[in-house]
Amino acid sequence: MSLAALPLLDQAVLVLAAMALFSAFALLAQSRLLAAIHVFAWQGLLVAAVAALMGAASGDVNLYVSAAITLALKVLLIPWMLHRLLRRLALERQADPLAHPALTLLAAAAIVVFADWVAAPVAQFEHSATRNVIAISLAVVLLGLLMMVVRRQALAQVLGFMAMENGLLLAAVASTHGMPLVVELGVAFDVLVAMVLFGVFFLQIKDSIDSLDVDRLSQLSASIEQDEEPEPRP
Amino acid sequence: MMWIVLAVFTPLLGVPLLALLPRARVAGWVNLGLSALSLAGALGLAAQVLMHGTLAAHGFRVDAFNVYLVVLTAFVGLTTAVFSRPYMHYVHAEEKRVGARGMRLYHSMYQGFLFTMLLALTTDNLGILWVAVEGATLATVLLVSLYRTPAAIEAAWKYFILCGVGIAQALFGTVALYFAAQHVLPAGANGLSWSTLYAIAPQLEPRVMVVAFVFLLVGYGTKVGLVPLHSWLPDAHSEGPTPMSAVLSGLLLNVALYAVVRMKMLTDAALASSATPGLAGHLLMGFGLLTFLTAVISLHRRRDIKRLFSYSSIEHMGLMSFGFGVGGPLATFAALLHMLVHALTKSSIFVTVGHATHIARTQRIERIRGLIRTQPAVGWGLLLGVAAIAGFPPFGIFTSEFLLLAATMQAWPWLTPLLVLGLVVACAGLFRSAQPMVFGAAPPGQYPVRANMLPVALHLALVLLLGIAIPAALAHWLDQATRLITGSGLL
Amino acid sequence: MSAAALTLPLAEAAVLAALASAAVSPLAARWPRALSLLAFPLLGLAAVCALAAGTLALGFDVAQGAVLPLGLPWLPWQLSVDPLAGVFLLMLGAVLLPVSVYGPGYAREFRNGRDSLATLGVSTGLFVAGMLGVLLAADAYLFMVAWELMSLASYFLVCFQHEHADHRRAAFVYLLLAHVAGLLILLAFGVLAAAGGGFSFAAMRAAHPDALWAAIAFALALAGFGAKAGLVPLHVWLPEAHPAAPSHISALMSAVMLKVALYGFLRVTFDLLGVPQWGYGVTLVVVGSASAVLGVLLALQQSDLKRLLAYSSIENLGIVFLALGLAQIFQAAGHPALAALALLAALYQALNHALLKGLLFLGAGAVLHGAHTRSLDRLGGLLRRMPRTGWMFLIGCLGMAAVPPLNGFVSEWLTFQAALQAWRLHDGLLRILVPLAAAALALTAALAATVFVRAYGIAFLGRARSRSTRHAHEVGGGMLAGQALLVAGIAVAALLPGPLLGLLGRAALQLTGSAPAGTGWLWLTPLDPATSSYAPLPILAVLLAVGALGVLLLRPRQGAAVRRADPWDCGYAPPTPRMQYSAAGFAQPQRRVFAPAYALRETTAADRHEVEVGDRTWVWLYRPLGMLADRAADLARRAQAGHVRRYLAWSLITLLVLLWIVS
Amino acid sequence: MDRFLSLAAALLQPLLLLAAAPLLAGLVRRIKARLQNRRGAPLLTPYRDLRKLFGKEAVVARTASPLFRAAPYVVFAATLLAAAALPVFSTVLPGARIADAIALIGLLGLARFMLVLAGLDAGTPFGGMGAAREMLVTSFAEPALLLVIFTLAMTTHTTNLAGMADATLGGTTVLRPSYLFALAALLMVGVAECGRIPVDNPATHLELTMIHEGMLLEYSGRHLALMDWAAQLKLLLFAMLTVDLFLPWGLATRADPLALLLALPLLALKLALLAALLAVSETVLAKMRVFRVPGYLTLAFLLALLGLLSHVILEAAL
Repeated sequence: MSLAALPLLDQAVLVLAAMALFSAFALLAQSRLLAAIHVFAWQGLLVAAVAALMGAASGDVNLYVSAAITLALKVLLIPWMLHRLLRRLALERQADPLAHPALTLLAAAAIVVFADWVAAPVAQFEHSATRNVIAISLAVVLLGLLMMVVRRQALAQVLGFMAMENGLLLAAVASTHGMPLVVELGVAFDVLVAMVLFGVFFLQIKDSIDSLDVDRLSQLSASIEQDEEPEPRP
Repeated sequence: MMWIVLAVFTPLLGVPLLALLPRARVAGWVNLGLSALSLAGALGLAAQVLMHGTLAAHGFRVDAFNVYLVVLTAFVGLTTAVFSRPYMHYVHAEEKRVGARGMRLYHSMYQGFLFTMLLALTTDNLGILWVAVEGATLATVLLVSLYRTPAAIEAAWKYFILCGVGIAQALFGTVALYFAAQHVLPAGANGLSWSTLYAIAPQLEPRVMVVAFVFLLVGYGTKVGLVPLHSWLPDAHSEGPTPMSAVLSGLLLNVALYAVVRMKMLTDAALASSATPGLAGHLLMGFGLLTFLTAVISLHRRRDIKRLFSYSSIEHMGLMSFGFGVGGPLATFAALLHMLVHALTKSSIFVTVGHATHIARTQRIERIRGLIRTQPAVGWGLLLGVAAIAGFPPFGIFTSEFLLLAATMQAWPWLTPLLVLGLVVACAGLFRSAQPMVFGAAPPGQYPVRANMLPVALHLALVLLLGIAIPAALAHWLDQATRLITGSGLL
Repeated sequence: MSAAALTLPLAEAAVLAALASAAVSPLAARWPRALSLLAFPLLGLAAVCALAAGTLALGFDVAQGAVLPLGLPWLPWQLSVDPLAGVFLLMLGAVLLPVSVYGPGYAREFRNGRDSLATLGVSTGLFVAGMLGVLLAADAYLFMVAWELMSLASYFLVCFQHEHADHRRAAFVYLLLAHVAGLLILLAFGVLAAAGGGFSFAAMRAAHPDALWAAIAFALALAGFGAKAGLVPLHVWLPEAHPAAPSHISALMSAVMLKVALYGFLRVTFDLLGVPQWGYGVTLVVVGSASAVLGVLLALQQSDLKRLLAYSSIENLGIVFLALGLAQIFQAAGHPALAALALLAALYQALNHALLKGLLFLGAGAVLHGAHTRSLDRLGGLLRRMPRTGWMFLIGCLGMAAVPPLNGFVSEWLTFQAALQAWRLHDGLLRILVPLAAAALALTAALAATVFVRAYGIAFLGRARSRSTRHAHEVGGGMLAGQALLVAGIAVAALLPGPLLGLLGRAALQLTGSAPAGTGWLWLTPLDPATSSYAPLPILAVLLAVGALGVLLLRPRQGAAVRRADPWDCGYAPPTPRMQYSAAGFAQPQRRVFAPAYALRETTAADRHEVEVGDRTWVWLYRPLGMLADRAADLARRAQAGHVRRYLAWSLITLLVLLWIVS
Repeated sequence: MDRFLSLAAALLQPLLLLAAAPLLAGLVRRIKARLQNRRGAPLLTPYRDLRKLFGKEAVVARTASPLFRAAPYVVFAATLLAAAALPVFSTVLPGARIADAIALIGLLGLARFMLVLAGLDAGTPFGGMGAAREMLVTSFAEPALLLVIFTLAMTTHTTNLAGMADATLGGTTVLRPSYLFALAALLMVGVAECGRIPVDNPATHLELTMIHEGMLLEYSGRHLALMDWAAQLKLLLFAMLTVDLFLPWGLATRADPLALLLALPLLALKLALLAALLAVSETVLAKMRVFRVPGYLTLAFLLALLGLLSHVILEAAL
């Protein structure tokens, strides 16, 4: 069916999903951590909005709940925590430029195409208009993973991880109108705990290697295990 | 039902309790007691299932497949607790590597880990399963970095990130599964209940199931330690406290594999009528073989004793995945048995390794020498453990490998040479490291430590028993599980 | 119930006795005498039971089976005993009994050492139990369990004195090759089971895999059992492991364990695999000849007494497999009688080797015990210091040199007789190959004589080459009694081949469907009197008669007219022990002639010339393999580079690739 | 009558050989002397030597063990027994059954084993030297000899010497290439085994060149006598072997007195011819250096192998 034939709500959903995808790109490209956090918050907001709109479209209470959870968690709580960490670690000005921006974005684009190709068979027997959102969400997940691969900042990696979570949420919302409540809660709880732990780790890493550059976390590489001693334990 | 509660939620009770308990010495005992309670519950549960068959209620499902894993988990949890009490006391009081807060964290998280494991095994809801497995990561990740050394922190970070990512992929798979289910199920039905899904599996949309399975495989496979997703495993094993390594190898990997197999069952059923019926099995086989071969090579020229044995865990996980992938009653039976014996053997080995590292005061293999002179019990424990893990009869691992080879010889004869080659390389790698540690003259200034070899003796005795004669009840369970997974049994 | 019905119970009793011996040994940790008072007597009991069971099984030609409530639910352990097993039970008992008599004396010197007696006892018991289990197993699973138990226990025995680095190395090599062998055998059974649809030997016997799979099974069995039996090129563990173990264990390993491997091979190839192929025979003949020649050539160059014996074991097993090859060829060509003859030759050779090598290893143990060295270049003149051991060792050497009237000659003679029937074959290739094999055998025999002349002459004759040897002392009664028992066994095998072959004939009958004729008690005429005949008793009688006559006639007229004088020194300084021919010097000519067979390293310093004779298979086969493994390990390690981002990349790539595959 | 005669003959055969052995040695020596334009010792000298030695007291090295004194008797007995296996004038005598060629070689092996041990026993350099060289010789010569036997056994389908001779006599005389090779090999081996030029020199007095004599260096008196006699017997034995295997004509195939009586002079003639042949070869050849001996023996082994192969390829196929 053509886009025009869709009800307004669905059109809005598609638009928001597209913006979510764009936010994923932005997150990937954004080198300044502070800005990246903001982008991440926006992405969360978009996902929450999608959930809410679909709830409105389908009248499924479940979706409102997940929208609320997302809003609370991804838009408010986690960005706030990241902010605090940023300040405590004095990283506000910290930038984490990509090694090969052009290449990365190219790869990202390729991944989007791939995601669409993979999701096509999955989507094609779903009859709701929002089926292609599945492809988008898959793309967001993969882009999050890509971000974790290309970013050297631990904090950026966490953002990538959270972005993947967003993608998952998007998928759940778009394809299945949300998971059962208990699962939603469980996932949210896990994400929250994970975030707390991340915070703990930032501090630990910071005072162990005095930076958050994950590439410097490589003394366990087996080649070292082969030849030299690890430094004596305190 | 009460048995389930006793088995699963006793540890949950332990989490806050031990977190608040100030006295480390007492905490050790409490930890032990709770594990014992949980084991009692598990045994009761087992008896119940043995008598009344599959038990599914209140979102739990305990059938032949997971009941023996529940017992195993509770058992290993207990024996490891027995070991960890003196061990952690030594670390805390003698070595001063962990403070009082650390000890509280340790004991509380130990129970938390057990809880997640048991929950993951007993739940019927795939979503909860996911939550539990993720919870297991969260519970253990802080324990890996318990010693706060840079290496430990690094290991924990890798563990955290990689497993987090993997588990996220698994969630996507779960969502896809749910998505597929929703198109078959009437509204309101719980599309994540495994029982429900299994009932309607043949109608699930193959194309969706394939994608879902890939995500689930990669996701849970990361936790199983399938190559090339295994990188976190040696680090986490080698840097965490030894009891953690024992339960990680003995339990976590098993539970992850359990999840994968459950998903495979659904996928197989869904793909039965499609163009590629054996796809899930083939993927699993491929992963298993790759894992196995990579791991056996990595067993050579190791310097860190715990890394050595973590690679051996990877190797055996590969074998099990291969076995489940081959499918068919014989291979599946072998893989199920292998899960059991490997868990027992490997945890006993890690217990011994813990003592060995205390004797030699290092994890560097070339500095551990002449254990059999310094402390014969530890030396023999290590030697026999290694012999068992290398697949020498009359230990049980030989039995499962024997069956696995036989099954492969029937189904994929041309793959057997690879397996055999791998087993030989593994044996060589293990013994070329283990033999010098056990035999030879002891270096000066190496003294025996207070070691509790009871868990080791117990585990090895069980493995020996399984190698000589499998008890009827267990055989029955395994056979039921085989029926469940492959549709046909052996007995 | 009749005596025959007792066969299997007796065999089981033997196993139980061995296990009991293992079970009581831990007492030795507190109470050292437990070993000599409990463990070894129990082993002796096991030996007696095995002897009885073997004799009954052969005598009454019984075939009994039983099922144990152990093993897998659908695959319980099955036992059975038949003439073939009987032969090897006989061998096991015949060697184990002397060992159990000899053992206490030998183990006594470990008592105040640091090596735990308990380990020794437990491992020995399990080792014996494993070997018995292999002989009794009637299904592949129990067979493998017993087999690997045997390997594992003997591994512990090899690294019993583990403070010597070379013992540890030997143990490692041994364990590794044992594992390889075990897995290959497992595969062989796997093939047979896949064809027969069951792991019980009965099922395998019933089934007939197609030619390709049968050939694969044969190759796997040959490699697996051959590795354990020390066939070239899988023999390298043997000369390392046998010297490392305590001597009475070396005797068991060399005399019995290798035979157990032989048993397994016979069981699989001749019994389970069924259809004989001349191709198998040719393979066996070639491998056997190669092992025999290489084994004896290397034995010739050893300066360590026990290593020398170990290499000679390789040679003997080579001869056995050569004879098996002949049997296979004749069977395939439709001459069951000749096949039976060749098979008998092989079995008799195995029996003789068991007795002789048992005796020689016990003797070597006595030498080690008395002179505290195994190196020929430090021994000498022991015959005068340890006369009893010396004379018994001489008997062993004569037997190994295969001269009449000893038993070694009988089996060699039988093998020749079988080979000389090659003219009955029609295939041209075989007609050439078999005589060639006979030629190789002839060469081997001659060189074997050289090996043992050298060993005996250097170690027991001449003059002591070191202080410890000069003060060597005769060993105690138990150790002598052990050797004496073996000498008795050898005498029987040497002088009454007829009756013995009559017994072994039952096994030949079972495997080839025909038993050779004419095995009377005096004249041995395996084919027909016109063709060939051999009678050891008259030969011995005449020898003794002539000898006695000579002594009688030449008795000096007045008193004992034997004057003692210094040896001839060509008028220069009187010869010193250092001027004697050294072990290396004695074998120097052969070293020159057969140089290609050795990996030689000669170093000539100002005053001394040193030669190291290595085994080429190490250089050609094993070192490269080891390096390969390490290379691969380094490669795998490089993949584990330690960067979390790379790991994440792996995860992403895997995901994408899989998705691509399935879509 | 017949039985008694044949039994007597059976016992007679080895004794006859024993008696004739020194004569053959003396004959060879004599002919050699003549070829070198010397008068040489009378034929019976070897007998006199033996008698003299038996009379003398025996001196034994201090370093020697009891084996040293036992060895001569074993060597002598074994050689005699080996000789007893040879049919001298008839193939149908009782005791022909023990005439097994392989057993014969085995008995020679026994004799050599003890001889070499005795050589090593005194612990002198020369004994060891002789022993080592002897073993080198035999480790090629014995297989070659066995191969010769195999060649004939494959042709005549028996390893019984009498049987072989019978088969050769019974069949029509054919010219077999394998026999030529075998004969050549046998002669070369015989020369080597009996320690004759060019392998060894029985008459040498320089210790460094000795093989057989080197081992006997410590012996004296009756022991030496036994050893020497055994050596002479061995020479005769190889001569007889050549005769019986390759030119048995004249050997009685029935046990009647006439045939037996006829056999004897024929045999003497053949032996004399062989002795002459040996003498000539020893005169024209020079003793080769020890480390060239393996080459010589390998040639013998090769010839024997060729004999066997040419039998398999050329003759058996017919």
